[in-house]
Amino acid sequence: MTEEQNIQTPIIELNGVTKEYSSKKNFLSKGETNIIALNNISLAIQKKEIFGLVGQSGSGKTTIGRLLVKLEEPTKGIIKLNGKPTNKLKGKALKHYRSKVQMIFQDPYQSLNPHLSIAETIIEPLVVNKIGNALTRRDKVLETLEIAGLSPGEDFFHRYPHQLSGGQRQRVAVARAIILDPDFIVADEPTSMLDATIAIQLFQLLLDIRKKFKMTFLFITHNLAAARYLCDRIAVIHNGVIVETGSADKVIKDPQHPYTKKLILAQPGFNFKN
Amino acid sequence: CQKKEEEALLKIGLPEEPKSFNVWLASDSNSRKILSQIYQPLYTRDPKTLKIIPWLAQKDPVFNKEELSYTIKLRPAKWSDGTDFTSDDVVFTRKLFLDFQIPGYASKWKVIKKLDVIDEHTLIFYLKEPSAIFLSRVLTTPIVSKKEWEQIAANAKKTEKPLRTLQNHVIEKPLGTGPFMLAEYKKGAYVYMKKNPYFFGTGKKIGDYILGPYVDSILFKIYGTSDVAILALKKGDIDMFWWEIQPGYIKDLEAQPDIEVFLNEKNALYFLGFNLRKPPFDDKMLRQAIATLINKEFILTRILQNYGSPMHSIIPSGNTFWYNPDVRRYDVGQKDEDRFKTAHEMLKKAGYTWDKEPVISDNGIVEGQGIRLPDGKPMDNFVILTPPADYDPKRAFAGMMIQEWLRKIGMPAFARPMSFNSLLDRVKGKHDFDAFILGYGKLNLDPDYLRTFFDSKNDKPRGWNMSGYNNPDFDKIAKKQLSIIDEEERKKLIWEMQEILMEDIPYIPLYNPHILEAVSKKRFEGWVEEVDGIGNIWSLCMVKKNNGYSNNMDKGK
Amino acid sequence: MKKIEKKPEHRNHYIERFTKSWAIFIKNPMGKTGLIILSAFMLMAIASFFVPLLGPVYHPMTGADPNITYSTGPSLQHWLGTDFIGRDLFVQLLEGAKVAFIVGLSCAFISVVLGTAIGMISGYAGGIVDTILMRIADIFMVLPSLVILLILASLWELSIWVIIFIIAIMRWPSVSRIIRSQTLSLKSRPFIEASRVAGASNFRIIFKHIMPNVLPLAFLYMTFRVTSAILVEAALSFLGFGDPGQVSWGMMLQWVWSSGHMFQAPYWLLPPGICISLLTLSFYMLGRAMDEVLDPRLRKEEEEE
Amino acid sequence: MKTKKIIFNKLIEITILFFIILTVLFFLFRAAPGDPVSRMVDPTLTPEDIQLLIAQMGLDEPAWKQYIIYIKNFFSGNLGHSFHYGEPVSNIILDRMPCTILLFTTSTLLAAFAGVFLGKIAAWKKGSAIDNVLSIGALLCHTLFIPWFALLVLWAFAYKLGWFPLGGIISPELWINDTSFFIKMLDVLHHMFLPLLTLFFIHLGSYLLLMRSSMLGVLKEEYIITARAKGLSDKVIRNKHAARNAALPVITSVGLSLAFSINGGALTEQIFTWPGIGRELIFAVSNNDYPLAQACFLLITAVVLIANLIVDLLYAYMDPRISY
Amino acid sequence: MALLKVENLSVGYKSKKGMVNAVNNISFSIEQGRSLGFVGESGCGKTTIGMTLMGLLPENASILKGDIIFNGNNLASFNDEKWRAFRGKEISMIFQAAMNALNPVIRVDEQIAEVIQIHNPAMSKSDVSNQVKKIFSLVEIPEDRLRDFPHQYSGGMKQRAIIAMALACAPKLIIADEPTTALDVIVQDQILKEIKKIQKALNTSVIFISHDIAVVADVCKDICVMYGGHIVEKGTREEVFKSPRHPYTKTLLGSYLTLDSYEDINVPEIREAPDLITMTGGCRFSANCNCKSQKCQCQTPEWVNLSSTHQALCFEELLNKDKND
Ligand SMILES: Nc1ncnc2c1ncn2[C@@H]1O[C@H](COP(=O)(O)OP(=O)(O)OP(=O)(O)O)[C@@H](O)[C@H]1O
Ligand SMILES: Nc1ncnc2c1ncn2[C@@H]1O[C@H](COP(=O)(O)OP(=O)(O)OP(=O)(O)O)[C@@H](O)[C@H]1O
Ligand SMILES: [Mg+2]
Ligand SMILES: [Mg+2]
Repeated sequence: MTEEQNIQTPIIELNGVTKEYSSKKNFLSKGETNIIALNNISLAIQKKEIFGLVGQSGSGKTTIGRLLVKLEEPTKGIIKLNGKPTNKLKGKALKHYRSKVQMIFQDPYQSLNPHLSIAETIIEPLVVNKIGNALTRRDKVLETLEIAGLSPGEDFFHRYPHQLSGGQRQRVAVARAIILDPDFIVADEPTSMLDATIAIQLFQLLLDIRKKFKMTFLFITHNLAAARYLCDRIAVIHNGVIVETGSADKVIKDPQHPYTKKLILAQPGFNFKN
Repeated sequence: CQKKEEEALLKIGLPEEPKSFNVWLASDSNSRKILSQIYQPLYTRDPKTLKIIPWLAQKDPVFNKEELSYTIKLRPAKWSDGTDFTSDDVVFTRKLFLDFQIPGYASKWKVIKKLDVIDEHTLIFYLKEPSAIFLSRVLTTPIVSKKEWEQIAANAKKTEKPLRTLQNHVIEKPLGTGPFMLAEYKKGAYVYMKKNPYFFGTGKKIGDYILGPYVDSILFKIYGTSDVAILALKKGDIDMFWWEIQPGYIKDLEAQPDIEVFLNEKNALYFLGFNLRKPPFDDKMLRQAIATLINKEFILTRILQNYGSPMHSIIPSGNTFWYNPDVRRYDVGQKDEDRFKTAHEMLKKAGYTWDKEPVISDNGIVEGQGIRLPDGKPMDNFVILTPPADYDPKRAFAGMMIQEWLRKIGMPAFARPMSFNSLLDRVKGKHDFDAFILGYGKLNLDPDYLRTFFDSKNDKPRGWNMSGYNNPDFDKIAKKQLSIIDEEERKKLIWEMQEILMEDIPYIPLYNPHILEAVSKKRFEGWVEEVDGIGNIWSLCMVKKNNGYSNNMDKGK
Repeated sequence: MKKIEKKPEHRNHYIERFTKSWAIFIKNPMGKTGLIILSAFMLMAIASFFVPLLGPVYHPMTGADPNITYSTGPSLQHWLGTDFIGRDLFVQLLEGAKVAFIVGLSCAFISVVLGTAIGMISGYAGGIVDTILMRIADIFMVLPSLVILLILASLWELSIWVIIFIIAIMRWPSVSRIIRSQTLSLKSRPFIEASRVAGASNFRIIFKHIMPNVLPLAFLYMTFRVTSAILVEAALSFLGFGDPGQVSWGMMLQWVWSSGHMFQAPYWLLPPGICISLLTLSFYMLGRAMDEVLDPRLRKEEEEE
Repeated sequence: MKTKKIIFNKLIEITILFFIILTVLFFLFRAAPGDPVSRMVDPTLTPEDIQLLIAQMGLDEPAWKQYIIYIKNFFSGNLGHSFHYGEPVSNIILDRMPCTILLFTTSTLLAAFAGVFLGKIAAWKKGSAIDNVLSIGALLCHTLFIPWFALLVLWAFAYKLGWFPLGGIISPELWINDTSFFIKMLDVLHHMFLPLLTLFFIHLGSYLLLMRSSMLGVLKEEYIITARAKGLSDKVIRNKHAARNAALPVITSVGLSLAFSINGGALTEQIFTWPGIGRELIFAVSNNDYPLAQACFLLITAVVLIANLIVDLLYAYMDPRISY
Repeated sequence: MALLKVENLSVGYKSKKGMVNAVNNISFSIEQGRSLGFVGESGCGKTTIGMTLMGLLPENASILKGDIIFNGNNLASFNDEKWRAFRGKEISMIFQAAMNALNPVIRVDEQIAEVIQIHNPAMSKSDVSNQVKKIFSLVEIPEDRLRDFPHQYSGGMKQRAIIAMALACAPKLIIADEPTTALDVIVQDQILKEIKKIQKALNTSVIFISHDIAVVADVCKDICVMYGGHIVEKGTREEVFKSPRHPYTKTLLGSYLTLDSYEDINVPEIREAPDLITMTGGCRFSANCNCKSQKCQCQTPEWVNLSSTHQALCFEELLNKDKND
């Protein structure tokens, strides 16, 4: 996995991003408890790399992902796409931003609308962004399905999520994410619900896509092994703070931060291979 | 407990709880039923002859034509607490009426110019003008005790809303001169009355009756629905249900050996009224045609189940003295087809046209369509307002049938039952209506109401001339009859008024239902029937324990 | 191959789902019973359009038999007998079925549409909009509906449509609460977020993603609402606040009651009461059966049994 | 401390709701056609008399002025005098209240307990004959047309069989003779039985069905399997682990059904001549007795609001996951 | 004698489409104090085995054939009464979804005391509560958290409470069905250590179920690899993981990512899950096996003994052919 490092502007940049959640219930009882999910995070993701984000549960991984696709706004700090600040985007600008940044969700069973056929699900980004006409859209969907490893595409066109296995659903999610040709995709633990044999196939798919379309990925996981397999660089996050960043091999072979070490130690030691 | 049973306890079912024992407030019939046993007037009507006879007064008033005065001698009566009933009480009652402008009374008592007390038991009433209704309407108002009310009135007068304060004063034990007095009232459950030991009438012969009361006490029990009350009657839980019952019960009740059903004439008026203030009903011919179309026979036999009599004048035929049998009749004895033909011709003559004229052939009637007024304008849809079926199913059904009859000739009639409040608000308050069916269940026997209902002076919001009838000739006669004291002379005028009304027909009188009541024969007998049924003070003064019958029956069970 | 066949396919999906649910539904004894009873009433309602054509005597409101002047029991000419003005009770019962359907279905429809719309908006929008809408719903929930109906009924002229409208107005809050909570749980589902990430507007999300998911539930509630609407209308009529110009079962009971035939004419008293119970029962059974079709937990079990 | 604050907040919320409802009602009543006097069809009343009566009732003022007066009085604890009773409304209410509470709380609670108990059994034996009988019975209860049912009950048990009195709350015959308190109490219970029975059946259906479906849901939870894995007996699992959780929705429904019981109650009270609030309310509404109707209404509203608050708290107590 | 001996066990679920053969003709045994791991992908029947051993199969499931001999008793013939006395005391189970396995409205200590009470009715209240405290200290939950409600616990603590519950009556066998799947790595690590420690301390036998081979390998000495309701390979963990013989085991291992290296990762073909209803004969893995042969699809493979402890369910010639590659 040696991609030439880009010294140009990073595709995504987080500058001192903080995210707080308040448990505000209603207008009478103002919430008092503030959860600091992210604390002053700074990150830069270069073009065409797969950037891994590892950490234990509740450390704020998903929150970063959601900030990046603008499902949430940061409390403080700036997120830049291609060097341009993106805070508080609205209307057209937001749409444009979203066509550039897509997301694959963790749970394949919940991330597809059970009432929409696969074709309808995948076509939706094209429809809402008013790209192409009915015919070209159909072709595009077919093409994307094949790319996502669901071939022949026609077979899946009119199926519904409940007629697919977990792995196939996750492929549909991938297809939906890549149909707009985004520059950047957030993949939030896309395989944590899948069996190992299926997961590895999906990893392979992501790698293929990256190669083919020169897309950039943020890969969120708690599985260090997967992160090492897939990623160029890794950031380790702990309690909303990034404790260590570096190339995947380096972070795992030679962890600096005690938390990283703890994390690595906690991985069940499987020393039967080879 | 055993001993009490010996006591003659009369149990009467009421459909609802009495709301108040304050005579100035109580407007619901149940409170009045109880209060009428307590507060007594100077004169009352004999149940048989319907003549005014002395009650608290000792004899007929002495009329002085020159002075326009009535001298009245009171009986030596006592209030139920044992104090004497005197002229002062009458004077006080009058003062109370006038001071507080008590609705319904003050306006009547205004006719009195002066009231002189001669002695404890003699009074002279001086009138401002001759009044035909002085005896029947003024002297029949109940007299209250000065002792009971003086302080209350004095306090009330000081307040911002004296009348309201007076009315809101909670009276727990009303003080009266009547045959019974209130012994106990348990809210929501019962009213218990005991014989008044001081009742002036006990043992006396008034009218044709030697008055009791022959029962020791009365227990009023409450039954939320007629069905339950009738079950209670059948079961013997109550001796009488003091409420009109619907014809539906009659067959069943008549079959019961222990039950006696009373059927009496009512002095009532149920009518179809029109709004004469605007088209189309400002046209007399149209009203007459409608009167012709209405099949009173049908209403009587079906809707009233034959428990009633048809009405042909505003005054019910039972009120024989004042009733004019020779007024114009519109429908008598006609078959539906004939009625239809006559009405059709009347309308044609009056200038009404149709887009498609109704025809009557051997196969029946083909409905007309698009009726036009004499001025050529199409007749707008009009609504016949009726009370809802739960309030009075008879009127609601009558409205429905009338709608059908009118439609046959092409009139766009719509019967619309609506809640009683809204109905009155529209008809009496806002005058916003076309036609309506209403009724008076209990008219006074004195026919002065003809004036009240049709005098053009009363054509104002909340006034009683709801139709907006305006006939100067009528007004003149109406005014005149009021001051004529000679009954025969007055009768002529009253008859004339009826003729005018039935010609102009602002109201079409429809029917006069009978009042149906039922009692249990098990324990008591001797109910006195009157024009408005057996629920009256005479009955309660006269019913006695029915020994032979009741004992056997009770033991048998 | 290149032809777009999306539309028919789309419909097929619903047909397929419908037939599938139908299969489960019809296997449910409760659903089956409900459906049978319901069809019987439907037949009655349909018949009510034709019976008056037999002659003026068979008009439910004005068709008084000229030969009958009091309430009679069942006979050949009048299957259930007549009321006291000689109107055919069976015809009234048929008419009542029609009215019950009209009242039940339209009340349910209005209140469910309203409740669903408000519930979705409230749940999806959240914040102050949610608070306000839900407080309003609270107010409606807290008011004793029958009494409010009484007041409103005296405010407006009583016609069947006014009554339908009033009942519907009083009945939306419980629907909207349920739809709201459903929407809340849907709102944070990844597929909604995925659609947001794809750039879909709120409008599209509500109608394309949330609505199909809450519709079955809304539909289910509709059957329950039908039940309560019919009962409320009957109660209103019985209390004398119904549309007096319209025959309905409640009205029939009101008439038998107010005319003093309550315990004298079982042929008049029993049919409307039984019909009310049976029709509401059938809708209720339908709803319960549907509930089992919709509830994935129950359905799974059904499938595997 | 925190709980207190939340309760305080809830109370504020309830108060705001209460006053909104009060306002809405006030104007709703004023908007209704007619007035308390228009119903008096006594031809001896002249228009002037009527005008006087209306003025004396304070109804001649514009509605907003009446409203201000009403609010002022409300805060000084004066709910006004009933137009028809002439008594202070509070007296009437204090009179009716105990009857209503006696009947409705008893019937609701009994029905809730019975519903929970039977629903539990039905769910536990899902598909068995017992379940079918209970479910169908509950369905029938649920769809009963109340007045119809009440009258039939009355006819059968009070008239035909004669076991119970024909309505009312007491036998006047007993009470006018000074009988012992004990007998009086028995008498009230005797009168209460039929309305109680009617209301009981009306409520029973919905509670049973609710409990049944809720219990069926709970029985599928993991912790039930865990409980079985522990070797607990069926009875313990059913009563301790399943029923308690399953009863939670029933509690909510009991709170909400208080509002319903006033509705269904009015009819039942009417037929059984039970001197409760519901009957009074119907009377007041149809006779335009505004002060009385408003007060009854507000009372019901307050009861329902407070009941809901209590239910919320109870819920929090029963379900530790909800923390206030 | 083995503590538990399962022979030719088949379990099926009745469904609309037919009988789901969730567990098919499996045999295994476990000695006192040993640990046995079941590994396999989702839906291969792991939980079904656990539930069968607990007598907790849902109504639509039935044991089609086979014997389960535990300590000399045949569990397959138990009635309800016997099961109740048995469960929790002799065998207990730690469930997959720990988050929902505790009753939310009952305090944790009571839920544990309950087990002790029911199986030791004679025990006094204070003894029970002492016992509860002892067990809590064993799973390292602080004593002051005893009277909490489950929702006040974190995921790890809940899982510990569940373990405590399983341990309460010192059963001879504990079945742990994916006890750590829902937990994150660090907590998982702690829990696994806990289980190992306790097993050693109490000398209980453990059946450990997981889809994560590393976790199973961490805890268990003996391994059964499952596929589509069959046990396809069994042996000690060294045998199974160091020298896997069954093609499925190989695939599984091949797609497992480790921290150390990923050179030997082979991405398997896209596969279909076996249809447990229609598949009756033949090797269930045949559709996805790269050593396909006609035989695999119609003929049921047999157990091939590779060592005294190591066996694979395949055709001998194929195994050998594979070895020759
Ligand atoms: N909408 C929200 N409201 C309040 N707190 C939130 C919200 N979303 C997340 N949090 C909190 O923010 C923190 C970080 O959450 P996040 O979902 O980003 O963790 P994660 O690393 O993705 O965990 P996991 O591995 O379990 O998915 C957690 O403590 C979580 O409780
Ligand atoms: N109650 C049931 N009714 C019908 N089929 C069932 C039932 N429970 C499980 N199954 C089926 O039996 C098979 C085995 O299920 P089981 O739960 O034992 O798998 P598992 O190995 O535990 O899977 P996972 O790793 O997902 O927990 C699956 O195909 C499943 O669909
Ligand atoms: Mg996450
Ligand atoms: Mg499992």
